Amino acid sequence: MRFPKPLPAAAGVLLLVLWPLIFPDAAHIQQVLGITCLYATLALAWNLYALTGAISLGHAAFFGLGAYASALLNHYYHWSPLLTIPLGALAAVVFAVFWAMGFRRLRGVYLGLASLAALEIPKTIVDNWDRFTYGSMGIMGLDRLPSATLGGLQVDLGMDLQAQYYLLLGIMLLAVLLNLKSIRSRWGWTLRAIRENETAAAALGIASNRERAKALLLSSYLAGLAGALYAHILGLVEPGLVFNLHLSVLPLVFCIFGGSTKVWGPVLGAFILYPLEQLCLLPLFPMGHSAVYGLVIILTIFFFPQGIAAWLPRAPKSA
Amino acid sequence: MAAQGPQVCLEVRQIKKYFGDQTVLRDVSFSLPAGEILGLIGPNGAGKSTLFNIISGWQKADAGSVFFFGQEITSWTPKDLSRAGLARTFQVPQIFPEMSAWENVLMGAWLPPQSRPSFSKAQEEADHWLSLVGLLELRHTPARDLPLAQQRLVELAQVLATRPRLLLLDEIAAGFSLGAVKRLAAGLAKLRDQGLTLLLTDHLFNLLEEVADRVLALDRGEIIVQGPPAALIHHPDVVSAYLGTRCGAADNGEA
Amino acid sequence: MWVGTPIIFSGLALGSFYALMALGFSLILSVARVFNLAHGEMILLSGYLAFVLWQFFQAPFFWLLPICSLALLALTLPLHYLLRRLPEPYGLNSLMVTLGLALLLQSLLLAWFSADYRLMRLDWPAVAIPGLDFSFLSFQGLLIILALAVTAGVHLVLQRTFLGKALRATIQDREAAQVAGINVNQMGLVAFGLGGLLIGLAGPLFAQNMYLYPAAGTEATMIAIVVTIFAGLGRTRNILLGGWLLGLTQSVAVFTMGSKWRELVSAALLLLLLYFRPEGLSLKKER
Amino acid sequence: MQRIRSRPGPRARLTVWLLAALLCWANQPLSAAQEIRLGEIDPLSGPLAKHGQEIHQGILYAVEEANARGGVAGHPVKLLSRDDQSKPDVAVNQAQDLIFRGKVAGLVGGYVDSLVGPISQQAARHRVPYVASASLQQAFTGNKNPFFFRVSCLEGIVQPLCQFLSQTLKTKRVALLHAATPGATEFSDLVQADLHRRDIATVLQEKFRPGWPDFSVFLLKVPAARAETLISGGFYGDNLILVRQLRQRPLGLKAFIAPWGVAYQSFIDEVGQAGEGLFGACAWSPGITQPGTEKESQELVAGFRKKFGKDPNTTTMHGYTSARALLAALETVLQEGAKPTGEAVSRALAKLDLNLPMERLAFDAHGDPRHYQQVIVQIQKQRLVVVYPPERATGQVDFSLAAR
Repeated sequence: MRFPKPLPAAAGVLLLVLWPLIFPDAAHIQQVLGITCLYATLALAWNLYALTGAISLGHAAFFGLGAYASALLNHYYHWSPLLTIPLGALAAVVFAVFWAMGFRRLRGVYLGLASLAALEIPKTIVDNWDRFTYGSMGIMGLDRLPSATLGGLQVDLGMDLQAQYYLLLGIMLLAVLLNLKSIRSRWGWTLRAIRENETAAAALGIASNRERAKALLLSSYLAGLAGALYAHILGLVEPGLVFNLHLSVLPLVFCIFGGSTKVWGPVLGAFILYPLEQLCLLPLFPMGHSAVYGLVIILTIFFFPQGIAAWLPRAPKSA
Repeated sequence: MAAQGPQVCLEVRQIKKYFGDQTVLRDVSFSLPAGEILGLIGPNGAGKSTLFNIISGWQKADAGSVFFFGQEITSWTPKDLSRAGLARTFQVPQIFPEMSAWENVLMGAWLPPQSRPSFSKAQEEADHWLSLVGLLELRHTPARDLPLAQQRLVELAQVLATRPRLLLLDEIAAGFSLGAVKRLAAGLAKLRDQGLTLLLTDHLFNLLEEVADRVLALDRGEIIVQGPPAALIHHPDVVSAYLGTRCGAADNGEA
Repeated sequence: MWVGTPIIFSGLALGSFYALMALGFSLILSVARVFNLAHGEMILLSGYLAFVLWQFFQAPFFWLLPICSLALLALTLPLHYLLRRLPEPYGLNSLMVTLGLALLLQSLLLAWFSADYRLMRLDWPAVAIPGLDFSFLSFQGLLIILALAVTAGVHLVLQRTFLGKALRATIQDREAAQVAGINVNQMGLVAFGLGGLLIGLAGPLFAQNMYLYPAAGTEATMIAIVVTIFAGLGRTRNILLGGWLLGLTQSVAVFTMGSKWRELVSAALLLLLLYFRPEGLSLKKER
Repeated sequence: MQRIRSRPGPRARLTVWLLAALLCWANQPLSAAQEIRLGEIDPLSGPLAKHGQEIHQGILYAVEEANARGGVAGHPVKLLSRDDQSKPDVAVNQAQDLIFRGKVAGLVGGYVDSLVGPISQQAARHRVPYVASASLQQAFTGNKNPFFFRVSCLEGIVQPLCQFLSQTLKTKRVALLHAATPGATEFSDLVQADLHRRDIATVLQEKFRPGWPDFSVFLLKVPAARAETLISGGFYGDNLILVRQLRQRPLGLKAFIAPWGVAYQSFIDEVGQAGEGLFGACAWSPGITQPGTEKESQELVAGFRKKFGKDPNTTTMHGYTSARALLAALETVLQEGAKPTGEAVSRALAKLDLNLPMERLAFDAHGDPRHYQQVIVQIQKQRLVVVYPPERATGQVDFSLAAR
């Protein structure tokens, strides 16, 4: 079994927690890293499902459904985002149930392609249900994250970028914890067994479809949560934005870049690629940034075929 | 309930299987008392693997039924059969390629939902079974890097770790050296003495000769002879079945 | 005129266009196991080449097809050598590399050709069918004929030549093919070569049927992916059938339900197909 | 477990350090100088890049023009351009970056409402004036944001379009096709409502996703619905295909009119003969300019052609106009000797009254342009001819050319 050295991970987390206190003025970096945490959460959600060997191209559907459900609850009932976000994410889980039933027999490339097609279903419905979802117009003016009182301390999650950053960081760390549990537990090894050889897993009495569905439901809830947060951070939803294929590809890129099946892989991927693009490439090369981004991806894959996380110190195996 | 005489572990009744218009199994019936080692021989295409797949739930029979300790298990899924204590190995070993040999065996000890052992207990079990198949020194080697014969042993240790009551071994000794076959036979005999029931196929005869209590000879989907291995090995029908299929001679086919 | 005639014809032409966009993608995916996300950008590259040849050298359209095919062949072969150097996990790594390549190509196209929309404006005479009150554009006819011809060509190569047998063996079972002495890497090279020709062919057609702009590649890649799911891997004939099915469904959906349901209807059709035939349109299920 | 390649070599380590160094370096604040900085956020890549780049060129031209004149009240102006990749989170990131690190005096640009929205909220939060170049939706300026201004609005398109349809074309039945984006959807709904008030029936209203290769089946439904006029709320590329397929089969239409895409010289060049007789809408075009700005307009075209090797168009002009507004407000503030704070510049923007080639620019209390009004043009002999409103018309509608 693997017992990772906790030191680098702990140091990394500490760094993420402490830096805003040391550089309190760097609001734009808090902004970018906050969104990075959000996308890392999405990537971690994707990774949970990928642990069963499934490469999904449909996670934008969960993201979008979470965003829209939360937005609609907020718009029609004026509930606080603190309530609508966790509730709205359940819409993604409902979709995941259909997914788990419909795609039971699909594996590999076919599953990926089917999930890609599945994205169209919520997208087109939301886009065309004008009376309820406002269709292509989207919904603007959603409530921002409210201020909350924590132990006598007033934190404005909507306006104070630092507070928002800590909220998103916290949610990301929860997702990391969930990934950690799902990799280094009996269940995690069950998922790994399914991923490596489904026949052998079944021969050991593992109900692969059920375990895969469990992972998918967890994954969809996290992805929905990320979508719902996104809607309220930006204050708007629009079908083309939250059901965007780019949101399906992003977690894939972060996970493979960082190293899938490793707890910190998706986080590393997100924390390298997104800030690199947002803080360096876009300001430096307003026109050619995507060329550089593409080159970075290509070169990294050639140098780190197992993802960046493979570079992290790894503890020797103990028996 | 106290069993009178040996309990029947596996009973196969009138199994039929067709692929298109081709009959693969016709009315195959036999029963396997608990604690016995039953061998199954037959030339390629005799239907051994199909029979195995039907018993272990990987294929559906077109007719007939299978009973496991008195319970009908005819259309159970492999996963349910495994939970009930019916384990098998495959001709092409089904293991977890990225895991080490030891981790593979650990999966067998740790994951099966019916037992839910503690992790430390499962580790002990994994050590035990891996040493039983003699691969303890290769414990850290990724399974995919092992030679095929050793992959079979890993798979054997893995399914043994699930603590089955009946174990189906599909050509487990293929590619083994004579010494390895003898060691394996000794190990299997010991397992039988501990109460495990075994059903083995063998394309050749070497393992069955060593260890089987009784052997069924299958040809073109039918049991043609059964008896102790020593009696079967030179039985004219068995010999002609093997030779006939091998040479593909038409006159043998008509006989 | 029966109202269905132009709908069916439009659907067939559209479907043929889809199939021509997808052939190269499908071949590379099924033989070389490369999920080529830069597929659309490569089609665009070929399309822009055709545009330049047309604009500055007044090259006739039928010359553009072979020229662009060969040009893209010259591009995909080095790509194969590059991708072959990738270590495991090969599928995911090649996916990422082609994604990077897509971004790179998109930037290059933006830099070379600006973000403007380009159209290859050629006059395609209308063809009237005598006896029927129906006419169509000769380019639509060309799409259908080309799709049939190219599909037949690829089909013949796969079915009737020794190379094709080896290719099919590689598609069906890579490892078994390797055991049987087929050089799987060489088959990958062949697939990339054939794929390059097909992608090159698709370029001028794309430029003519749609319009060129640097971000259009994503659309083309999506078309290729969707048609490939319809068809199932490694079945050339089914690519055409899948394309036609998709094109016809979309045309009928637009006519009966309205443009806004086009995507939903095709997605639903696709999912139903996958539900009942997880391997795609193919009639025989592989065991 | 020793796996091959599981540990990267020194080259890989180097890559990581380089990445880290790049990150650290990027976080250095930009050095502050005497110059005035303007921030621009536009879709410079991706599907919207054409119009994003055009707006960018317009803004760039305005800034360089100002610098050539000696800057704004003596201060050189520097333009910091950013690509928003058509994603709102990126737009917000870049707005933040421009405000905090770039220390910009104001923001311009913005092509799509879902991106202009988040940028305007950043502008309000950090008290930086923002003049949006191409924002349309109405919902947008509903709640008062004293830092937000825009040089265009949907009314300025819908009004002349509907008046033209009822007064000049005298059409009774229209078919409406529009792209599934917020701006185009709102356009379609507004046109439908406005035409309804004028007793014009919308007999077919459909939307589609941009990038659709085949409109021929939709076009079959147009004569079936007995529509006389087809209004396309699609974008440039969609109209290219639509127009080509329109020519294949006579539909018995009185006119085809599209607010976006048609009124560009490049469009005319691309579609060639197929474009003859089409109607479009534009705010400005070389030769079509706000009365009294003819000379300025000509100079602008000449200068622009010299710099970019092509003519400016209506989109370019939206960028140019927004940048001009911001520069003018900055100049007012600086000439008064005040510090160019967000509040001061916004107050100056609110009081602005400029006669620019594209429009007479003055903002109302919501930051909307008071006088933004597009003209209806028809393509005649490969040229854009203004046919509506009458006071700006440069030619007559050619009805025979329009009918198809």
